[in-house]
Amino acid sequence: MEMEVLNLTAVGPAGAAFAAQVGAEAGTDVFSCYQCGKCSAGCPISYAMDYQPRQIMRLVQLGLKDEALKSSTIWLCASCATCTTRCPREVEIATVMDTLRAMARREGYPYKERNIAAFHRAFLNAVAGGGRAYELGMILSYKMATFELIKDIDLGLTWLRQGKLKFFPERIHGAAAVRDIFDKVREIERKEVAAQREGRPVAHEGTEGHS
Amino acid sequence: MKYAYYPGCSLHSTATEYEETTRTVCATLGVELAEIPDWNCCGATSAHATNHLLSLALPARDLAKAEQMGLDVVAPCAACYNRMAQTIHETKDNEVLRHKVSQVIGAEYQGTVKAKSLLEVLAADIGPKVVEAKVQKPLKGLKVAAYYGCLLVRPPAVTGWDDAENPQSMERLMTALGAETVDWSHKTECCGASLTISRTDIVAKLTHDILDAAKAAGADAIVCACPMCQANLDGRQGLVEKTYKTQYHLPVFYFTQLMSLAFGKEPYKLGFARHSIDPRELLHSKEIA
Amino acid sequence: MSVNEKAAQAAGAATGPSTVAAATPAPEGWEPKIIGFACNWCTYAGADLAGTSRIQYPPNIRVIRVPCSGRINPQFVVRAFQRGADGVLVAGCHPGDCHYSTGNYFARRRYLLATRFIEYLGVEPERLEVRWISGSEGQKFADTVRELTEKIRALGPQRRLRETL
Amino acid sequence: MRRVGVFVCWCGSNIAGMVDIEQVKAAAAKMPNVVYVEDNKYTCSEPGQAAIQKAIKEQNLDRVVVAACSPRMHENTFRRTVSGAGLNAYLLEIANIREHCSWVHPDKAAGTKKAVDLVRRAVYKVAKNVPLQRASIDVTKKALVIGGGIAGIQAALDIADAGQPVVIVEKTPSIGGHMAQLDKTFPTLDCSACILTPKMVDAAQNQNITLMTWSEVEKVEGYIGNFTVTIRKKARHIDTTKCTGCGICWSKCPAKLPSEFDLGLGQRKAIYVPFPQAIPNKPVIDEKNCIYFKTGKCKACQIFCPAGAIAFDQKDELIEEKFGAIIVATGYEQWDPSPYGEYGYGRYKDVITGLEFERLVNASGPTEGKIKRPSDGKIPKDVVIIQCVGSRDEAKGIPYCSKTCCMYSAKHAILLDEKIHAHPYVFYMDVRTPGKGYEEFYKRATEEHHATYIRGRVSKVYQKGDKLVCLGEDTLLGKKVAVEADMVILASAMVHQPAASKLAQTLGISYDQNHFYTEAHAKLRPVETNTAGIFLAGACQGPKDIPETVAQASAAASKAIGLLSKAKLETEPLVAQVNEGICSGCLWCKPICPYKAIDGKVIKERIAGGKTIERTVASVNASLCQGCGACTVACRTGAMNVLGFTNEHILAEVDALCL
Repeated sequence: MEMEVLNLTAVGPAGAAFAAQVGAEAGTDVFSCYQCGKCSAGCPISYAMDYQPRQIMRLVQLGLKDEALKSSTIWLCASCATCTTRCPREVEIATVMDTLRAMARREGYPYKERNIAAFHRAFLNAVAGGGRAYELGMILSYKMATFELIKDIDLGLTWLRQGKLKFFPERIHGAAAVRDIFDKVREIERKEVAAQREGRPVAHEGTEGHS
Repeated sequence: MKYAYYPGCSLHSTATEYEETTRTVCATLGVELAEIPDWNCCGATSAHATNHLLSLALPARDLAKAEQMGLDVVAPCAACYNRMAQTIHETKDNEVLRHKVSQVIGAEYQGTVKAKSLLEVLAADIGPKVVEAKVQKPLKGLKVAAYYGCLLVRPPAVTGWDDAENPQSMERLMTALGAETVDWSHKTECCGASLTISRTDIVAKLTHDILDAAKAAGADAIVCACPMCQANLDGRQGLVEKTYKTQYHLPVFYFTQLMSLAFGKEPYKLGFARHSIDPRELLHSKEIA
Repeated sequence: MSVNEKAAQAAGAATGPSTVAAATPAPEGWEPKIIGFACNWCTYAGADLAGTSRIQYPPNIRVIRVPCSGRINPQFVVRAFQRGADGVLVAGCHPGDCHYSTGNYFARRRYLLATRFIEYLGVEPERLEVRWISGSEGQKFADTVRELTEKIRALGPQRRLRETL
Repeated sequence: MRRVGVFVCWCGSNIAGMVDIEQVKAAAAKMPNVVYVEDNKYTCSEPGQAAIQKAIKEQNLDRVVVAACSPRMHENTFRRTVSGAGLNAYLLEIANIREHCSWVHPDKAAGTKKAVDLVRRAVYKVAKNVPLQRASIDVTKKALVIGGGIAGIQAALDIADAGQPVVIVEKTPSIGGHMAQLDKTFPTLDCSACILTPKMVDAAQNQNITLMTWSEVEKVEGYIGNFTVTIRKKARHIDTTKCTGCGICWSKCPAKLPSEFDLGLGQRKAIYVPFPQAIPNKPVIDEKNCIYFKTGKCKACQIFCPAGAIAFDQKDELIEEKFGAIIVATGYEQWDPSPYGEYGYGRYKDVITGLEFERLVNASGPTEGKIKRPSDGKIPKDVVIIQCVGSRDEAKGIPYCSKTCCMYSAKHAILLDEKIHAHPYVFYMDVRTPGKGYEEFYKRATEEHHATYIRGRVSKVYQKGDKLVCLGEDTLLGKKVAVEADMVILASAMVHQPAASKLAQTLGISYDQNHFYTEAHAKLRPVETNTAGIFLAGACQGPKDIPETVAQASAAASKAIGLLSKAKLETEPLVAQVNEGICSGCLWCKPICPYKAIDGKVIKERIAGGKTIERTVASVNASLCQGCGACTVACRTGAMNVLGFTNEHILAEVDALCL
């Protein structure tokens, strides 16, 4: 592969704005990172990532938005917070991963890990539908989305037999209220994205009073 | 001692044995559990992987209900506990955010209650001394590896009730029950729970590393405090053995199952039949059950 | 009348409407008169360096040498305005570089307040400039004087506190 | 009515080319109090100075203004000039019409106008000047050195060699400090003991040096040249005049304890000398752990002592002594890496600190210099060294770089290869080797000793079988790496002594947020403190290696020698002064003073009706005051002033310039 040259001056103010936005939304100072690699070293999943968690922090610092948001890393992160716990500069790396993932979804970046995204969608659809997670329905809808029909069939059948999976979802009385939470959140997000597109400032709750 | 009880979705599906033994243990130790009426899912990893506000709003609806009950929340599931603790942590000194969350859930969330994991309640608030006094059948000869996973003790700024690198509360409980604990390296490593369906290959590797370390430390079994961890370490153990061409046969208990057993409860009521790796053989061999 | 009494009088005079006096046209040939207070160790040396380096700047400033910016009593500033100065520069070592280790920190705090105080008295706060200029910053001293002179020129003569003698 | 003479200098064409001298003279002649005006081509030249002196005498001048170059240039010159003519040196002011005028303003008319203003400023100011006298104070010709490590020893030797008496106060039973614990020293790899112990012996034998080990500074009063220090001589329970250091007592003592000197890797007795080369080679009894002190029985040491030197009933003594100068050389502590749960220090025996490794590799250490790992005595093959443990870590440790770890880690890597052919793996973030021969030393570690340097912080150390697995990222590769080590060395940070802040308060010196003592000026006064007469040496001021410590110790010593060599100290008269009549005694000035020169004092005052009352007023110690004037602004009654820069002076200058 030809060595790609990243033109850092071409990143310009948009890059700086991206770094600032990630920091504000995650409530952490991304420029505190001094690239020691302790996060990557402790990450149980870094072996499967295209960029190390440390490298994601670097991409954010340099404002290389596309590289960061197209990475598999942000989807593979299992949110175990080992990185955050051990970071000598108190950077909340796991929260940065959350932020980048939400940003990628919001801004329509293609998911590098389609299955993981599909799983989260299936899970949340189940919650939005009945107020609680419903494993069987969720797994089925995930399988429909990913065409992974055969995988895990053994375990699924065992769990059904052991009574670990229910045939019908639990629906709570407040299902409508939970549905409403999803709707409101989506509405707020839609407005914020629109505001951002028009270059209006978006107030990030992460910037205030967050320790 | 009374808590607002938040079982979480798993305890109503894949982890009913955790739910049942939680109730048994709490009844024995005089911890009253008042289930939060009409609770909803905390959103788990999927919510905070998707939308920050959603990840706070879902637990906040449950916390607001607990506020109405005037009780602190106890959650047996590590993931549920972590989401609730995170919500409390982030909104604690941030009135703007708390107000936004309240608007989204259509109810006033004030941030007045605490959230605790069941392990914290039993190991710290009740304590090993009280537990020991209730033991009728000590778990003599049983060597367990206490597994905390990631969400119980991390990040320390949010959890903070036990050491993030070498927690000891489950060990203290197990010792009180008469069991032996092993000092091992992977007690807070992540099992990859949220990827169990979508990237089973990764989960298999992480689970393999954990099982390997437990076995190497000489454990007969693993004891945990999280339905995700249990589902992976127990449910995926067969897959790991096949993938890595190895044999572990390590039963994975909920700590409440072992507490119930030591408290003299009937073994057949503790849901051992629902485990993928049947622990009864091991318990028989140690003459515990 | 003591310094204290003068300041009290000035403060009393300003308890009325504290609006800044409407700019009246400057008299013909008016030149801004600027008083500078400079610490001996940094800024005075910086001004000397501007001299030895022959860096030219407007002749409107008159420097008073003090041991440390921490020595500069805000009453001196008020007195300068009372006596008809159009602008005042307070300057010392950079924070952390004070010859007396902490004097400029006191100065920094005092002049945050002093700027608001003169504003309260009805003087445009831009007339008081607080700068950190080291002994090696001759150019910075010259630039500061140039900028301040132009700023004061644009503001016009200071009449608010000027005593009618 | 004053009689002021104004002397306007041409400075060749430097001033005269840009300022109309005649106009300045004419204007000056009309200024208040001015009775005489003269101009000179070069006022600073000998004829120029002679002209001033002549005018003072002939014109009976009582004040002089020289309008010339910057006062930073020739103020002292002209002070000598006027005092040579019998006038007080402080009855002089300079108008800076060169640097601040002729050299920067090309417009001659405007420049001349400004020059007139500047002369007027000086004329107004000088009218307020009063004669000031330099005071002189006595100097006690003896120095106190606090801390008997290499910094304290070096400073004491230098002072003693200059012929001045010096006392070293050391809190442990022996001098030597951390350097005595080290094995080899970078970058030359000479043995630490070989270069340190001769110095220890020199210190012990030098006629001018008094060693007070097992002693601590309790109280410090007074000021430069005249400190009164109370030293607690802790009970050693040994009559040192009788003890010969034969060692029978500690060989017979039954109480075994972990040795502090060996960092717990070896043992000592309850009666002990910390290490074989200790100076003085006389033991102490550790009261807390001595069986006799605990139970009233045993006395084995007393029974076997051939000299009859054991003195159980010895008590602490308080000794008061006077000193002219104090050098603080209290050193550092190694940071305890326990907060790093992920590295397993304390959990795994074979995870040790850098200083512990020094004891392991030291021939007089617990393993007699054989590098055996603590858990099972096995000789390690693969050793991981983790740098920046505690350093540069705001979350768990300290924010700063400890400066020495890169070099001592390279040294450890070299020693591991040299002594046991172990393979060193060094995890680092940056390798920092500024210092003579340092980069070359690091190069040797990598090239000759094949140390594997990996750029990245280790995230976790865990036991796997009898190996310690170290997980890191090779950040240069962007890949996660694991090293299965037999032993792990944590290059732990250098931090302040636990009691550093307490001693600072006793001495009245300041310390920074990391509890290192603050030097008077980071660049220009690196060994002085803000308290005159107290100097700093070594790592108590910040992390330092041996060469730097020794250099600073000699620098501090030369400052102390300079001070002690004076018969009397002359004090600058431009200091703060209290008008006790209007001082309200609020003492707001006291905390503002960076030199702790202000204190309250009680005065008696007769009030109306003949009654005498007592009240508190501020009092300035002129020997400590440096004349910064911060106190004057804090003074609410205007009682505080700085001589030479009084409120009246400055207001007069403002008035003069605004006319």
